[in-house]
Amino acid sequence: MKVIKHSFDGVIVGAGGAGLRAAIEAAPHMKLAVITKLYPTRSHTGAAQGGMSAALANVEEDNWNWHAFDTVKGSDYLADQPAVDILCKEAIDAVIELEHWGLPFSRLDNGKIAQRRFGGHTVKEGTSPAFRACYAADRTGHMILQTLYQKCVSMGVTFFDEFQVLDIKIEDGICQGVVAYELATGDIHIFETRAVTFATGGFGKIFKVSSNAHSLTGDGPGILYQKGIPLEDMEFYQFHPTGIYRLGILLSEAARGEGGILRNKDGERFMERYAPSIKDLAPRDMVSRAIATEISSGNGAGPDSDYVYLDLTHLGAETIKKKLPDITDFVRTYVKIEPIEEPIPVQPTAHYAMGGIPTDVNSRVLSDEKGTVLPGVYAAGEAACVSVHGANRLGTNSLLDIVVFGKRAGQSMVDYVTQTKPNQLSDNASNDLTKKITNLIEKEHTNEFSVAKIRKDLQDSMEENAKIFRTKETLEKQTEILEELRERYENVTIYDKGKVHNSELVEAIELDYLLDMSEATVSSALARNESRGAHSRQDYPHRDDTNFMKHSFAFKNDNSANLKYRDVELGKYEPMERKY
Amino acid sequence: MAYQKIVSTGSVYKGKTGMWLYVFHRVTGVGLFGYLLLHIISTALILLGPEIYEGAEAVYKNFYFRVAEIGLMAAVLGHAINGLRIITVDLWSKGSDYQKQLNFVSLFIFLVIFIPTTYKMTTSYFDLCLQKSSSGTTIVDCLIRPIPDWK
Amino acid sequence: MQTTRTDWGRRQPPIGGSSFELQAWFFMRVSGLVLVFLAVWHMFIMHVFNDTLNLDYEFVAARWETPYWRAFDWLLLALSLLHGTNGLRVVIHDNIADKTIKKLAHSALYGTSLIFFLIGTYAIVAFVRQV
Amino acid sequence: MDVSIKILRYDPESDRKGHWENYIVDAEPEERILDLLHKIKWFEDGSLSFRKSCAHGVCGSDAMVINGENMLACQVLVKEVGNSLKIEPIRGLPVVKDLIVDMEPFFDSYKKVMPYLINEKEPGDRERLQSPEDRDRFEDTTKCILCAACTTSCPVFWTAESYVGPAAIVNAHRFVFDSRDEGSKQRLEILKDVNGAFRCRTAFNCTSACPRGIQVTKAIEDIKRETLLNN
Ligand SMILES: Cc1cc2nc3c(=O)[nH]c(=O)nc-3n(C[C@H](O)[C@H](O)[C@H](O)COP(=O)(O)OP(=O)(O)OC[C@H]3O[C@@H](n4cnc5c(N)ncnc54)[C@H](O)[C@@H]3O)c2cc1C
Ligand code: HEM
Ligand code: SF4
Ligand code: F3S
Ligand code: FES
Repeated sequence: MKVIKHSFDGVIVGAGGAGLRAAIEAAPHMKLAVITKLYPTRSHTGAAQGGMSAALANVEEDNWNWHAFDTVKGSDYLADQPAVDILCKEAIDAVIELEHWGLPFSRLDNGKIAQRRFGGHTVKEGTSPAFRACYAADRTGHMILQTLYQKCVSMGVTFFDEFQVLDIKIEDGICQGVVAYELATGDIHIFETRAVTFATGGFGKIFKVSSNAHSLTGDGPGILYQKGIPLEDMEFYQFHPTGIYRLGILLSEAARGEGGILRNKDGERFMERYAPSIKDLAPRDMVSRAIATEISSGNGAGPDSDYVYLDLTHLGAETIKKKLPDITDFVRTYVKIEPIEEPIPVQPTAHYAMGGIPTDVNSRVLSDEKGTVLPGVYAAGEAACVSVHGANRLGTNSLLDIVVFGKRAGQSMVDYVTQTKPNQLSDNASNDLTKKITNLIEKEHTNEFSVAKIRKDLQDSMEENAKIFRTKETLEKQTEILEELRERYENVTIYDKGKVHNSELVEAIELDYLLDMSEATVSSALARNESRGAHSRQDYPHRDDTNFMKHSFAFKNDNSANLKYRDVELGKYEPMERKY
Repeated sequence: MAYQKIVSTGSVYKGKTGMWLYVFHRVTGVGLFGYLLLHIISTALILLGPEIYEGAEAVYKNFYFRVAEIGLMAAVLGHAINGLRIITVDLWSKGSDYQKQLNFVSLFIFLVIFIPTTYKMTTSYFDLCLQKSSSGTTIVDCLIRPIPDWK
Repeated sequence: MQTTRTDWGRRQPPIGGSSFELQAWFFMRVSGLVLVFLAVWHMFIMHVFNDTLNLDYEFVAARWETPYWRAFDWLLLALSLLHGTNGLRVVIHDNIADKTIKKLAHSALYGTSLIFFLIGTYAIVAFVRQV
Repeated sequence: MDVSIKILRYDPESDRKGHWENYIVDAEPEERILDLLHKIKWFEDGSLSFRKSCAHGVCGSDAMVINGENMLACQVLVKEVGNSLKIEPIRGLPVVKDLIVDMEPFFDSYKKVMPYLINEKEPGDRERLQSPEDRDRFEDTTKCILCAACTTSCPVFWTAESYVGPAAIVNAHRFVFDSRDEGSKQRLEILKDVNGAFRCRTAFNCTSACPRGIQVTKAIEDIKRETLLNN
């Protein structure tokens, strides 16, 4: 296997919104490389639809404190409030900055950036739904991704496209570089560097029905987890209420923000029962649970009574065409119904990881629950956990998260690189990875231990046992299944032995990360004996602030995880019951 | 290491009308240019006097060449009308919105002009042939031989 | 593949490029429009209003009595040659990748067109009725 | 139902040129072509290579020729194309392996048209204003996901890779008609080149191929006219 060595001051892994934003910040100040396993514009940020919140007050009175209040309340009080303050305060400049770089936001008649309503966002701390989400039709994420990439092109940022990072080198607790695999040739590349930012996105592929891309396999968190870095708040995984039935393709909350209504098989607007004041615009965890409850109590539609309807028929063709063109096209393409005339079958879909690599507010990675900083390693975006989303993320706050904390990751890299000297990384830094790959290539293929079979069993079982509602029994059952899958994984084999675009090989390695993510998720969920935000234990249906106002930190340990905890950083908002 | 890359050689691309019109326009354009060169030569022969000029023209006086002339007419008309369509798409800002309609209209105009023209060119060939040949010449003679006994 | 900035940077605005391609493109439309009258009219005169079977020395000679028809035919010659040559220039550019062969093909095309233009022009200008 | 799929495959490590391979897959009419490719890759022949990510037509990874036309494999359902399929890599870009082509020439063309907002004026600390009408002017071309379906469906591009291609022009259009941008002159200058917008022969294949429904030819025509009027 050919090994090629590169030397950079800083490396960013991932070219989604978070990675690109960090690159824009860091590139002018150092020799920087952005490594990405997909072409940058293929990143899943491009799939985000609805919007990005900031208290611009373009439509009505608004201020960032209300935004912070909503975020904290939406998080079920698990978010760290100082971090939330940063998020909501810097949101305004972040949006303006994107506009200055060319992002084509939709506009109001007076020429200002248009804003729409979104789940969980209110004015005056809960009085009524707020117009806070800045948007570009229903392809806000696409525009953010394009704009950031365009900015990088104009700056001449160096990209390594279709290179997959598969290892990090940390010596004496200090980052030394990363090792990547070039998909087009099978060559190994060692990147000698002092500062590395992980912005690898989420890991929704641990579930069967998911809005996430095939590429979202938790590589960044997985790489660090295997080096002994903990993962924070892994039990909190968000299920979006409106995925297209069976496919999981997302129909943005913007559909409800524009007035869409959820109905059960009888046509009843059931959210009136669950959240009387903001109804369909309640936060995602509540709406998803409401749908799951409707379905389990026999109110679901369809032959298997396993979906509900998203009704847009009363919005009118004009609104739909102007404001929700893409998602209605998805419905036409994949369900073959006309959303202007018929309600759409939807079910909750795995969507967003609140948990991930623990970082401080400057995006520096923490190596333990006490807050020890791991020098030279940063994380941002969905891969990271700051935590601003706590137990449940509000819609639109993730696009905000990636730009606000992506920028901070870039700044932290600059600070670190200017204070340290270039390092040396030995040529055998790639040995671990080379061994892993040789191992996979040399093992003879048997169908029984194919990547796809193990992954399918993983996704099916996670869907069954660790989705919206969990109990001690289902989680223990899943722990056993995971042990068995881990054993099977030890023997995993691949059929393709080639060097050029051997995606089977890559999928085999990604499966390792998927198993890691699942193990951390299930272990953390099993230990949290309460229901909070997206984590909902039927055997512990209430929030328990006395015992669980704390973040979990999962450390890798064979087939499960060791758990430690850190107290939530509180602020002005006192925990109270979440009612909408 | 750089591996060899190849150029995909698959089946024919199933383009829509636009692609085939592009092919048509190119083929007729190149064909017309070729014909133009021939035509310049044969016309220039007129400098050499009536015998040579008419001798050269005589080669054309048969039914096969009439068919070719109808083909030439089709090429000129087709290229011209399609050219007008392209110009419309290029210079009228709404042109590309009505691409399908324009294709249809072009075809229609082409047929409206081409069908009567073909009719005229065919009947006039036989009329002239019979008229200018000695009596007893039949249509079949006109069809299979250079015009018999041209007067 | 690794990509770094090459020549697309914002600091090297490529101002002052040649407008030849634009002009050629526009010329194709304008000459096309004029050719609709010249070429199609010519075709109709020769093939519909008259019949090429009747085409003889006398016919041409009679037509070229008037300078008007000489001008008409010369314009047709010039425009269709130019239009066709430019069309073929593009066809060659599209279909021949090799730079040298492309150059050769282009030169051959321009040479041919020029010779035929001269022949045609000479015929139209120098023609005098012999009988 | 059984679907028979013929795939044009190429393995640079063992092939000198491509070869066709047949597969029979059991599929539902509602499944995506991408799902069928996955079935082959995951359960039959792990060496089949193709790009994919989002699986719902927004990332632009999986443009390929399906039954003679460019499409995104994740955007077409079995019932739309029938149970006999022929799948090939997109044309005009060098094939690296199976359905994967070298995208570098494509992205180089994209980068040539300066696809970023150019405005040297100090924007102040609030957003620049733009009327909804001005915003609508370039709405269509903002949808581009750089999937290359258009460029690789263009007959001019097949014979001449030097042509920048419709995708690059679409992305120039995105900025040329943005009222906030001041770089149109430079972009039009670039597109005036022999390999620029005037190489388009209005074949409209690009427009039918675009999975985002962008009126690609219209955008190219807008650029041609804009260049003409500004010259
Ligand atoms: C369908 C959908 C709709 C959404 N809508 C909204 C919304 O309206 N509002 C909102 O705020 N949020 C929304 N979200 C959430 C939000 O879009 C994502 O959380 C966010 O975009 C994640 O960005 P990121 O930069 O962290 O990661 P991504 O954009 O996923 O990028 C990950 C990058 O990492 C690279 N990468 C991964 N692994 C490796 C590796 N091993 N080596 C090299 N590179 C690697 C990938 O190539 C990619 O470039 C939505 C999410 C989905 C799925
Ligand atoms: C009768 C009226 C004519 C009209 C309206 C016309 C119009 C056009 C137009 C608009 C084009 C440009 C096509 C494009 O850019 O896609 C074109 C191309 C061309 N024309 Fe004509 N033309 C006419 C006559 C002729 C004649 C008489 C010839 C032969 C000498 C000719 C030869 C060509 C050639 C070779 C091309 C290039 C084709 C290509 O690039 O694919 N045209 N014509
Ligand atoms: S214009 Fe359409 S077909 Fe072309 S690259 Fe963009 S999205 Fe793909
Ligand atoms: S297919 Fe090609 S020729 Fe023009 S209209 Fe589209 S770019
Ligand atoms: S996989 Fe993303 S467009 Fe098809």
